[in-house]
Amino acid sequence: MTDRQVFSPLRLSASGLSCGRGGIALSTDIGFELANGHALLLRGPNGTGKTTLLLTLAGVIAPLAGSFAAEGADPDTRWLHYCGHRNAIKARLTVLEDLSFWAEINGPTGMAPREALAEVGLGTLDGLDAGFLSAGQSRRLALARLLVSLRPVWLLDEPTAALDTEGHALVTRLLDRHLGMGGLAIAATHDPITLSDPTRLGVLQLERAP
Amino acid sequence: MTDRQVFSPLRLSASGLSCGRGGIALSTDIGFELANGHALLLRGPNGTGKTTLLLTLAGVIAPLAGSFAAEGADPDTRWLHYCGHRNAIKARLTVLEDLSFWAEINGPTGMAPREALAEVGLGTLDGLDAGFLSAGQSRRLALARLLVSLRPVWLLDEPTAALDTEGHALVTRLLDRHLGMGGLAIAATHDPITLSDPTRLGVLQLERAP
Amino acid sequence: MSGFAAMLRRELRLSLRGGGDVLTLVLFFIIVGAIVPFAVGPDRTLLAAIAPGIVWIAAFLAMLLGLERLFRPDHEDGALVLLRQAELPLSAIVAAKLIVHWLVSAVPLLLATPVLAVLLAMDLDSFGRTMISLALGTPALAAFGAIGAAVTVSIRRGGLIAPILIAPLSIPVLIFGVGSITSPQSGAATLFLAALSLMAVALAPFAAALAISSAED
Amino acid sequence: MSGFAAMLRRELRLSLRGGGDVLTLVLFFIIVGAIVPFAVGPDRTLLAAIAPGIVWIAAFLAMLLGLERLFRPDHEDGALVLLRQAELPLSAIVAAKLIVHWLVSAVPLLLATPVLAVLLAMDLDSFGRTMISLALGTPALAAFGAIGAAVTVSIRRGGLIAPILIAPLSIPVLIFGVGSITSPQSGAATLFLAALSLMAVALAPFAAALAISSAED
Amino acid sequence: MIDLGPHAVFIIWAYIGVMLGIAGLIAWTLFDARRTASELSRLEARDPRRQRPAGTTP
Amino acid sequence: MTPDTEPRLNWWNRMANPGQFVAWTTPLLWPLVILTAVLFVLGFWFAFFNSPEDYQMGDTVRIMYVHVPNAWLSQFVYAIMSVSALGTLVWRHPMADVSMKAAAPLGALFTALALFTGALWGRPTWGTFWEWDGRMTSTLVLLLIYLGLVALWRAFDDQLRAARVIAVFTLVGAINIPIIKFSVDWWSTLHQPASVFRPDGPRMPMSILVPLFVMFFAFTFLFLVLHLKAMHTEVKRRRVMTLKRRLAQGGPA
Ligand code: HEM
Ligand SMILES: Nc1ncnc2c1ncn2[C@@H]1O[C@H](COP(=O)(O)OP(=O)(O)OP(=O)(O)O)[C@@H](O)[C@H]1O
Ligand SMILES: Nc1ncnc2c1ncn2[C@@H]1O[C@H](COP(=O)(O)OP(=O)(O)OP(=O)(O)O)[C@@H](O)[C@H]1O
Ligand SMILES: [Mg+2]
Ligand SMILES: [Mg+2]
Repeated sequence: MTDRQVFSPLRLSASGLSCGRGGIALSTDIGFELANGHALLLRGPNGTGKTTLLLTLAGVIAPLAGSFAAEGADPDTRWLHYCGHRNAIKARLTVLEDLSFWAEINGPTGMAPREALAEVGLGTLDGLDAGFLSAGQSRRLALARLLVSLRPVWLLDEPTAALDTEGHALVTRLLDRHLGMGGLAIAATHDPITLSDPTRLGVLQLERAP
Repeated sequence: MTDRQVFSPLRLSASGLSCGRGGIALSTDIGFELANGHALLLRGPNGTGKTTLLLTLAGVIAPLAGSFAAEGADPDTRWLHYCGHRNAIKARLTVLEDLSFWAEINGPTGMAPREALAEVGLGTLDGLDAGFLSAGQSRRLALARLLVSLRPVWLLDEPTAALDTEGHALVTRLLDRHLGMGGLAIAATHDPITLSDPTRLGVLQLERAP
Repeated sequence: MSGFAAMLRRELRLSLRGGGDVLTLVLFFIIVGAIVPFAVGPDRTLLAAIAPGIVWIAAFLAMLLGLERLFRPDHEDGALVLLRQAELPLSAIVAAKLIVHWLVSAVPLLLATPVLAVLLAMDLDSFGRTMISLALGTPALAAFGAIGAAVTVSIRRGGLIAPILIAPLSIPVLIFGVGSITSPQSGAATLFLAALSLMAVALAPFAAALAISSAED
Repeated sequence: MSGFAAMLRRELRLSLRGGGDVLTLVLFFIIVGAIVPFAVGPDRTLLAAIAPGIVWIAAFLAMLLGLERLFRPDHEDGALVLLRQAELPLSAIVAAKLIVHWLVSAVPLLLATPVLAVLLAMDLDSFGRTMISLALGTPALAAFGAIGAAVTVSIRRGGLIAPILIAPLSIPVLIFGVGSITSPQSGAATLFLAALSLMAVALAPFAAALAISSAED
Repeated sequence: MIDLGPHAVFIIWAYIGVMLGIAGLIAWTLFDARRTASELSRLEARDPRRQRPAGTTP
Repeated sequence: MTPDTEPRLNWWNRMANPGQFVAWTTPLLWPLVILTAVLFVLGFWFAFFNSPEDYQMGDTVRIMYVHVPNAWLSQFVYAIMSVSALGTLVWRHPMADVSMKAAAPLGALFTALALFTGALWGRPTWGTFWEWDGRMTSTLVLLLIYLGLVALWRAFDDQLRAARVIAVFTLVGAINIPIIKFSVDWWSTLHQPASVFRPDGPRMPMSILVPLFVMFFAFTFLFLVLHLKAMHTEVKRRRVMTLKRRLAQGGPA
């Protein structure tokens, strides 16, 4: 676990952000600041708009109001990884092929695909048809995608879904290392997440809209 | 929470059961006995075949060897509910319509649909298009389906997936009541499950096949 | 019985509500019929000669391609596994789906046939016969189609597989269907068509239910 | 550039591997062509007269119906959101998909055309022209189709909606395609066909990328 | 009305068709407007957060 | 974007606010309705009582007074839709979405009526209801495009998110329609037997032109009125959908 700073200084800041679906605001007036090496945990009951907020930050849904900016981000490259509910895994490609594809299309700037597979505990399954993976294994493959291309910001939607206890530890380890390298992360989860350095972790509690 | 026995005596027993996918055994020589009012928790790392075992018990996948029987079950009616990874929720039906449909097709022997919705915390969402539910809300609707038709055996695959803490409590409450009524349950989950009466709960640990 | 009614109601709702599925299928039918002149030329006598065949082919394709929506959505969201374990027998479920499929695909096609008749310069007599033969023949197409859809439901990205499986089986329907419009022994062809439909509709729910319940997961 | 190659490789693998998708489309093409004699009767001169049109209609339908697999699977499993955020621009991704779509759907159709030519009693000369016109026209069909597929990708149970949207827009392709086989000024038609293909292929990746990235989730 | 000649049927049907089409369109437009307006007022009456003047968007 | 940040509302911004748009254009409705009604009464009077029969087509020329306006509208409405689509894509103007959606079914109906009246005109003049003539055929294709657009709108679960995507398709159609027109002309002159009689109407007499123009304006204003009304309804429908979801979402917490 090298703690060298890989990512250049970056500051995520949202202010007065209001996001929602189909014109209805789910969460209003969200504001946060996030700097290198820090993570933000989105918490809140089911249906309060955690997924919606993450999609808004990822630029897939337009915000209803307010602003979200990344100061210091290189405008020519993509600076965020989104890892959503769905794992984006293709049956008919082997596990290794699937991962290598994403590495190449996003730039193979991170770990080598095989290494990443070993890291998430799928080292022995590299030749398996990815459609046959169990729920938890699919999730691990989706996480491996974050490792093969280096991007400073991770947006994670329930990263620990379907993972066993070893998988929970894996997520903690990955997050620890990413933050150690100067990365940033925003994660929505219902599970407890503990980092080795708790000061790196902020919490944003979403409430049911009034 | 009525503790009257609703279900007639039923005994699930598996012996020498071996199940797997595509001809490869994942878990072999599984044996257990389960009587009214008891639940079995399937535990094991990702990819050890919990989902496969549940599907085998539900009769969707044929077992590779061994036997599974329900002594005392009425052969003329269905005696099990399967609640899998996927929620079987239809966009374009409202939440209430979706639930009422399952109530009618399985026999409206349990709670009234509205009551069940209130029970799982979707009481106010009854008129919403079910396709718009968030991940956790969908899971709650899937759980409500278990309530509207009474069947003695519940097979649950990660019932707490995507649920918030209140949702975890909900699953515990539903299980408690079901067992209290003399029901049986087999659940695969990575989350801790605690019942009000821990003696009702057995654990079956699956290991990675050698 | 209330389960059967609930199934009918659900399928009708899913097909009619907001989806525009019905409109889509009708448009597909009309488009297939209407592009033929672009391909074979606008000669009216030629068009009139092949018109009954064109209308039948358009109906054939529309019915077969509408199959996708019969079981696949239910398979993909996990509902099919639950339907297999419903109190209502699977064959009754299939029968309900079949009825609704016919109502929302064949009936609109019948209503749209006059448009094609005008475009393809059909005369009044063969137009009338076409309507009758379509009304008698589409149940058979729906029934054969249901079997094909059931067999292919567990294939990922099945798409066109069901139509190509079913098309060869349904060629008799096409032959008798066109025969009952154009052939000199159209009476006999009509009779055969009706018999075919009856038989297919009676058998399909059981065959399709069998196919679905023998598929694993 | 290596991203583009990776995209091509992935799409090729997905289409060719085990799936039988290619075979399905070819069979659909042949079936559409082959049911025509059943529907319009086995009159050889009539068949020969309409043969180029039939082949083109079969190709038209096969290309449009094969569209489903262009973006929908990626949308459904969540890959499309990630592709929108790939380092490789979305229009390049669409272009790669388009190229592969053409390779795995149009090329096999071309290879299967001789079968239809025999079934439909085509003579050698028009067979040759048919091959050329299909080769020149199918890129335009694929390109228009890609736009339709992109517009409809976020529609649940989209099914036939992309084909019915795109079919009217593609009528020029059909007209010039058949024209380049049968018409006296077939040279002009061939030229137009090629121009249409060029233009459509050049514009489609951008239009489709725009449609995909303006859809929310 | 003046004499429409031998093809009166076609002329009359053309006008009848157009009028039916237009009348149907007008009727539908009005019906849709009424329906939507009444639904809107029904919902607005139920909406607890409605203190804004009519017509402003959130 | 937000009106609050803008001290003065110019008309453009006022139009961009759906509620303001409705408030601003509602007073226009009644005058337009009256104008349309007057034009129609006048038009019908001309059409049936005050115009001669054509020396060639006899009384069937009276079909022209309903045919040509509908045929013109079929193209005009698509133009309106294309401009609205540009508004949606380029300026993200909220009323452009609404205008685009409201116009599609209107365009489909006018196109269908053009086809219908044309067919009824064709029967006495050419002896058939339908001929694969260039103009008729491209009108048919236009109808299919309209219907496709209507089906497309209906197919989206979420109307609010459909507009931009549909705008892309509308514009692709707008580029393509001239090509379709050209190709269809090319195709039918290629095969068309010369028997088809087309009254390309050079130098129509005033007695025919006047009723034609009156009807032409009557139909155009009818479209404008209906379009405006449908836009108002659409604005309300969007509010209904939003409110429904908000109420469904637990309403007061
Ligand atoms: C279904 C059949 C028909 C269709 C779809 C059709 C379509 C059209 C269209 C698109 C226009 C152009 C309108 C404009 O741009 O302002 C038009 C104009 C016209 N049509 Fe038709 N038409 C049909 C049948 C006929 C028939 C049968 C006649 C008469 C025998 C006819 C006579 C005219 C005349 C006189 C004009 C206006 C003058 C002109 O622009 O040349 N149409 N029609
Ligand atoms: N259709 C299939 N064909 C072949 N192998 C399969 C198939 N589906 C799953 N498998 C394999 O079966 C194994 C067990 O899968 P299963 O889904 O039962 O695991 P699980 O215990 O439920 O895991 P998780 O905790 O991740 O949900 C996996 O290793 C997977 O690779
Ligand atoms: N397409 C949509 N249109 C309208 N409303 C939607 C849509 N998708 C989701 N919603 C609504 O938005 C709300 C928030 O959904 P979201 O998925 O963001 O919640 P979440 O916080 O991620 O919940 P969970 O913990 O269950 O995953 C839900 O109440 C849902 O009903
Ligand atoms: Mg969520
Ligand atoms: Mg599992």
